[in-house]
Amino acid sequence: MSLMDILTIVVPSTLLWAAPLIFTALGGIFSERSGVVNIGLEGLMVIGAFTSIVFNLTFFDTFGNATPWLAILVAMVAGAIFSLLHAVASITFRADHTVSGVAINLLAVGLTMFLVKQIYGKGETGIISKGFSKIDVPVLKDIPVIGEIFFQNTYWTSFVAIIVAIIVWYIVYKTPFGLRLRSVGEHPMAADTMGINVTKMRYLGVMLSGALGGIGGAVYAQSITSNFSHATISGQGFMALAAMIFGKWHPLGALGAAIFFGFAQSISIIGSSLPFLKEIPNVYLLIAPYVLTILALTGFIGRADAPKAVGTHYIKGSR
Amino acid sequence: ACGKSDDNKGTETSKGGEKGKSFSVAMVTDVGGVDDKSFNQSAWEGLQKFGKDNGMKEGKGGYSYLQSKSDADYATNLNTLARQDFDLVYGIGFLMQAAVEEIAKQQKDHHFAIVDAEVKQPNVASILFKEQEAAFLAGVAAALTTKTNHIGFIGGMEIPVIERFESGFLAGVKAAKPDVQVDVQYSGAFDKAELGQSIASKMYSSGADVVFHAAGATGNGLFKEAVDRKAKEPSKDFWAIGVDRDQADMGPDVVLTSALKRVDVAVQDLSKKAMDGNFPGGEVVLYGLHEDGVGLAPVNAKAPNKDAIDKAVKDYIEKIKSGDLKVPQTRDELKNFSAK
Amino acid sequence: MDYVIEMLNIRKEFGSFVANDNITLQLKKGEIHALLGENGAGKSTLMNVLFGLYQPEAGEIRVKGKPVKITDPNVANDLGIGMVHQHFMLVDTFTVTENIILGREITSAGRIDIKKAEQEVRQISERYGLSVDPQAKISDISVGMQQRVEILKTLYRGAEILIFDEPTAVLTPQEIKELIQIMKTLIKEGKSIILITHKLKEIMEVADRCTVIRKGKGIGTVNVSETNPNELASLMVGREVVFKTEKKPAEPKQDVLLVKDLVVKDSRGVTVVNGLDLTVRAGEIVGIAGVDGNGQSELIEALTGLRKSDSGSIQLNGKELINHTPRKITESGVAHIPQDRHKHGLVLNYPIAENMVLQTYYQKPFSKSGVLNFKEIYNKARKLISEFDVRTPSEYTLARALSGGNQQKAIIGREVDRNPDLLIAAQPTRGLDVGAIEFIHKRLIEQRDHGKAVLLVSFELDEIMNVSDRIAVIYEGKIVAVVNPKDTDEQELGLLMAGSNRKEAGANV
Amino acid sequence: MSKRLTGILTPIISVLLGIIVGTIIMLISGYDPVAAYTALWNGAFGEVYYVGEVIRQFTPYILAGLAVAFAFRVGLFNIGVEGQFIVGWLASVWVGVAFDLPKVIHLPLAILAAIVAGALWAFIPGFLKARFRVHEVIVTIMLNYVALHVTNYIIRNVLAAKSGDKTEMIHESASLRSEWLQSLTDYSRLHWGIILAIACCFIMWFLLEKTTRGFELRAVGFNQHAAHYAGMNVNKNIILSMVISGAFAGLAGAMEGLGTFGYAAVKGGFTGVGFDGIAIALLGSNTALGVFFSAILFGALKVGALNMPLEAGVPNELVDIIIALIVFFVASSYIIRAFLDRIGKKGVK
Ligand SMILES: Nc1ncnc2c1ncn2[C@@H]1O[C@H](COP(=O)(O)OP(=O)(O)OP(=O)(O)O)[C@@H](O)[C@H]1O
Ligand SMILES: Nc1ncnc2c1ncn2[C@@H]1O[C@H](COP(=O)(O)OP(=O)(O)OP(=O)(O)O)[C@@H](O)[C@H]1O
Ligand SMILES: [Mg+2]
Ligand SMILES: [Mg+2]
Repeated sequence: MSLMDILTIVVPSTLLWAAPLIFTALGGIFSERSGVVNIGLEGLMVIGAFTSIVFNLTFFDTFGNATPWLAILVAMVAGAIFSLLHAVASITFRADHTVSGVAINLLAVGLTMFLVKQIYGKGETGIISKGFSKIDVPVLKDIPVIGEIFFQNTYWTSFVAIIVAIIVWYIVYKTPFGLRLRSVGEHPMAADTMGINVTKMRYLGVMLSGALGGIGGAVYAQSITSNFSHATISGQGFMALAAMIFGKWHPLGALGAAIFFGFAQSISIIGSSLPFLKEIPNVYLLIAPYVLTILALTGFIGRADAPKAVGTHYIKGSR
Repeated sequence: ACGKSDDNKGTETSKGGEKGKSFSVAMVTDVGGVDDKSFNQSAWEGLQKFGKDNGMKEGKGGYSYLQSKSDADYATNLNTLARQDFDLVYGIGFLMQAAVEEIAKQQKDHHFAIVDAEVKQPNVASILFKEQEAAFLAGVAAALTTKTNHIGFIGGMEIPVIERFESGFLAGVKAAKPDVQVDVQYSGAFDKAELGQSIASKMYSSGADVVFHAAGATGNGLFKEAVDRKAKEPSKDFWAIGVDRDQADMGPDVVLTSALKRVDVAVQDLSKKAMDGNFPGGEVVLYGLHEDGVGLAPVNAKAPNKDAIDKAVKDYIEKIKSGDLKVPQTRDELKNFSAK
Repeated sequence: MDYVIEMLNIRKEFGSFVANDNITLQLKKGEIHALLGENGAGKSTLMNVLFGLYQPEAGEIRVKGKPVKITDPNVANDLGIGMVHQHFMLVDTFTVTENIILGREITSAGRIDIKKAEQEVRQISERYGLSVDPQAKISDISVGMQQRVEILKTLYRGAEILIFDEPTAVLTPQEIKELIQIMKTLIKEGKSIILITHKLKEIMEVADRCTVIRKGKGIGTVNVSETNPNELASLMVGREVVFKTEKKPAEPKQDVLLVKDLVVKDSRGVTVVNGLDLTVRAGEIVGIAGVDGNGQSELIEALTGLRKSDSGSIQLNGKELINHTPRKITESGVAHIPQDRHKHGLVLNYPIAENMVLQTYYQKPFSKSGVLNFKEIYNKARKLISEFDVRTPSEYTLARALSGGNQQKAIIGREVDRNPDLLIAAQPTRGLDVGAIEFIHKRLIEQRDHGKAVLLVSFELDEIMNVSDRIAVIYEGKIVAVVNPKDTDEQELGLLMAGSNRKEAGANV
Repeated sequence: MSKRLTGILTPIISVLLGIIVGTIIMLISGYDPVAAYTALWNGAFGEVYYVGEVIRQFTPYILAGLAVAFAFRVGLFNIGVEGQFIVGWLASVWVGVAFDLPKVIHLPLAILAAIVAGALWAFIPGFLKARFRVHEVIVTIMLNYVALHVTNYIIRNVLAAKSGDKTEMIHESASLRSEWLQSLTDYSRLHWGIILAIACCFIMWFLLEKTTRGFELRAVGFNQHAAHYAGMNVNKNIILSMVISGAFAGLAGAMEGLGTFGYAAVKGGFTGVGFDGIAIALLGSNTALGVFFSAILFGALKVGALNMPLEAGVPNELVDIIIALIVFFVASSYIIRAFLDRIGKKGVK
């Protein structure tokens, strides 16, 4: 296989993998930047995947080809609403953020599977008839070399994810909202003395993580599995969490990390067809993405500093 | 609470109908649950059909199932069903082998059956399938469909069952068109659709135009990829072959056919035997083409060579049924296989 | 009489604890009004009530005669009240400008207009003589600078009334001078100031009036011009206070600590201790005077093993200790009262008792073959608590729950009790009230009199002058002069600390 | 109301609240809650067999919970218990299959192998954290996947009989099973591991609360700077805590390898025991005793749930929902405590 062949296979598949991780990791950034640890990302993706598939199955006849996009919006809303549980518990009820996140994960799986059984009378949904499908990006696809590698056989959602990452970066680093959000995650008492409503900012942070986690799940379900069952989301939320940390809580960092994960994963798949990797036992390719990530962290990333007040409760008047 | 003491089970439960109590049968699914679109679902459909045909009720004393939520639950579930006095309890899937063996040893007076694995106990019937025969036919169909002479095979995990699929499939391709190249790749999981999708993408990109999967839900990714590609380039061929049940619903334009594994047939058949007092305890019951236990789903009407395929498949079915052709079930056997 | 602020009969409870009991404070326009009281008297609490961080249980607040409800800091801001907090309220990872505009951002088209904001910050800082670099990150600037940022925050919000909660506790003498100048400028510009400080000298210097509170109760308000430090101190403590700690002349013996040519880098890799020589002898207190940031912290960290040294030699009683582990160094006879008691000195979530054995838990009798002996630990704790007058409900109380002064006493008790040959005390009285300071100084001198070597690092020139037997002036990572406190004055020290050499400073060795 | 009483009441109230909300969900969706809970109870305690199974189930839960809790106490979040559990499982089975030794040697050796395997697997994130400041959360997540694939590979290619998917049964001499225990519980898979698990609760408590090592570990967990200042070796303690945590997790794997299953099989996905360990540890507020009780609760709910579809026709996902709700309410115990305090005060007046 020529390098070009390899790239035209690896790049689109990298982007396909990365898209749900990017959305979800960006959600994680909103939450953790506001000071609320969110290991419930997995659960939020489950909610998003479930909602989008159910919506898609139910309303395809009504909305036609717009359905997957509408389903994303619905999943976004559902994710945001569901994340309210995490917000109420960890902000208002002063629950340990991690415990509450674990509960979110447990609850999401239990609830959605329960509902699937209620709605469909069986353990998984049917297959959606219209998900996100492969496209060639108009105009760009004709750029020599680059067009073929990056803009053919790819998915709109991947590009949306990249654009959203840039928007999130802009929001977090360039707008008053972002400044306030970060201040609340770094030093809530300082923010409070500046008249910023710490509780409100944190609720917003968590709900944005719910919204983006929901989108992540919806993108995953509608561009990859096409249905919803207990196995639809199996660890992607944790990978998104890892991408967020790997990316040092920075939107563009998370974008890079998610793409790196996708790349490592794709390489492990293409590997068996590459002459120099062919003889290697399959297991090495299977573990490659994970080992590469660890090596990358050890080698050039090193220490990642979380927002200082992440995981703490802000109780007015305490010292 | 649950109200039955444990010492008296010996005499009561051995043979169904004898004491005026009607025959009852139940199964334990593995973690996939009854709706895994694969053998759990198929087994449950078989059991439901058997129950309805014989006027049984769903639930205790009729037909029922328990779903396992982890490997550790198999034994508990099997035991629970035996304790509820079901006359025959199925363990569905090779994962349950050890659990069935263990519980069968404890509950010597109950009948058990295991699908996809062998348990050597006098009160256990082992149901095995000749997956290689179905896969062989799928291989024939694939070989006769490919224009690029390039085919893909996606396996779930490298376990004996999937090896039978692989060996049979490769043999079928070889028999129908010896010079076709087949890429074989295992995803390492039965529930990772994204892996299936990426592997399928790679296979199609590198020139394959027919891909067969034996990878459970991982295979969903194959269909997704094929449907996407077909939608984008309707003029080109992106065929996918399903497994276990007829997966035509996964993509009417791309599903060429499916290698059927009729767990439902096997379950009905064995339940019937047990009800009639002919429980084949301690035996391995093999279901192949001959027993209607495996087969090939109807070939897609849009397939260019449909007639030729149908004909070839029919011929091979005859040969296999008659014993003229023995389909290899391991990679070693495949090495020595020749279709003559 | 027109008061800009009147806090009348304020009562604030924390659970069953009454932090403010019927306190009244009235601030006139254009005055600097000092608020004085021991640690834990309730000063910060009262100011937090005024700033809207706490809601009082009873009492009334009037701003320019009008009764108001200050429900949160926004309301305070709108009423023109700004506060410079005792513990800075700055986001370390933000720039100066970002900290200042936080909550009142200047935007254009939804985006923070950082250029314009920086310009505005520059303007205000020039107007009030508070020069800062608007683009610097908070974590990169000195404490004095950080305080200016705090002041700018209030001015940016148009505060008319400024509350300073112990602003000088963390400043160097130069910075204090500058701050006092700033406060005077602010008054000239028509602002009114409430100033909390433990330093009577400062009150005497800048304040017009002073309200004294003791144990949550208001004692009264006096005109500063009609009082003196002694009266203020006894009002505050409720008894006579001795200021100048009495001590005999030192009788120094052999060298205990001998530092030669020490080179240490800070966390950013800049060499901050640069060929430093220092000797401390048994039976003397050597004070290190210097402006913050001249390598004091790194010197101490190197001496105690908390930081790697690049080269040089650190000898204790003739034994080389450079780059040994903290454990080795403590076991060799070094005790250390750390500068940051919350970060280094205490495990806040451990009971006081367990903090008392933080370095000795593995030794007999506190443990035997790896198993702790809690009876001995509690015995030791009780003994130290009573010996060092640590005010705590019990030895089981978490260290977190103690006031700063009592936390410091606990640390000093622990360190002194280990009977070290060398006691290193870094800013041991930072933020403490005069009573506590007196207590700690006595203990340091007591150690010296027992023949120990004491190394004292402080930004308080008063403290250095009062307590030390010799003063070593540190400047840019070197000891530039060693002087006898009797032969020098603050004036000269100040110049030395600013880098001029002894001759220019006009004295002789 | 006394602190201790509140402390006991809070989890009980949380469990009750979880059950109440579960009931409401059932009523809304048209199930019979009484039948469901009866089935749950019967499935967990209705027969002595099920009691045995519940104990069997919570044995590894205790250890997985301790593993998470131990790391937590030193300020580390070990999401990698799952992976350490899997390698411990495999190691114990490997020794159990490969050697033929007298039981007094074989069984301890197999257990030790699991402990060492889990400990080594956890050493990696500990070391990387101590040496390179790499966030342990990512490393442990990644190592979970590595453990899954590597153990599958070893089982398939090294241990399994001719391209099988499962090792042979361990030799009797390495088994934790006991005819006697099984006969006591009507042939459940109850095994001696429960004794080890309880012993480990004690070990964790003793180690953390009573020893100098525990003093250091806790100090590092609360305040690394102070620990460093006090002469403790922070990095060594970080590594050590991960290693001990991994040892507990590996031992949990031995419970499955030498007790429940007696073999190791190729796994299609994670077992979930390690992840349940997180919830169990947190529910037990990271103390040994707390972990013990929350593991019992989890074990009973999980085993009991299996019976719900058959006996009451209720999907057993409902139990997952209830467990999640209980975790939620325990997490939010601040609000419950505040409520109890209010009642307490009113009661006094
Ligand atoms: N949030 C709180 N909860 C409980 N007690 C508090 C709280 N804040 C302050 N206190 C207590 O109220 C008393 C007054 O504290 P405050 O901080 O006002 O003292 P202060 O006069 O400013 O002392 P210092 O000179 O040390 O700053 C102290 O005993 C303190 O322990
Ligand atoms: N139980 C103990 N009794 C007496 N001294 C001890 C004990 N444990 C440790 N020490 C002393 O503490 C110092 C360091 O001990 P050790 O070698 O155990 O620690 P280390 O490897 O540096 O790290 P750590 O302090 O974390 O164990 C040595 O000087 C040793 O004498
Ligand atoms: Mg104060
Ligand atoms: Mg103070």
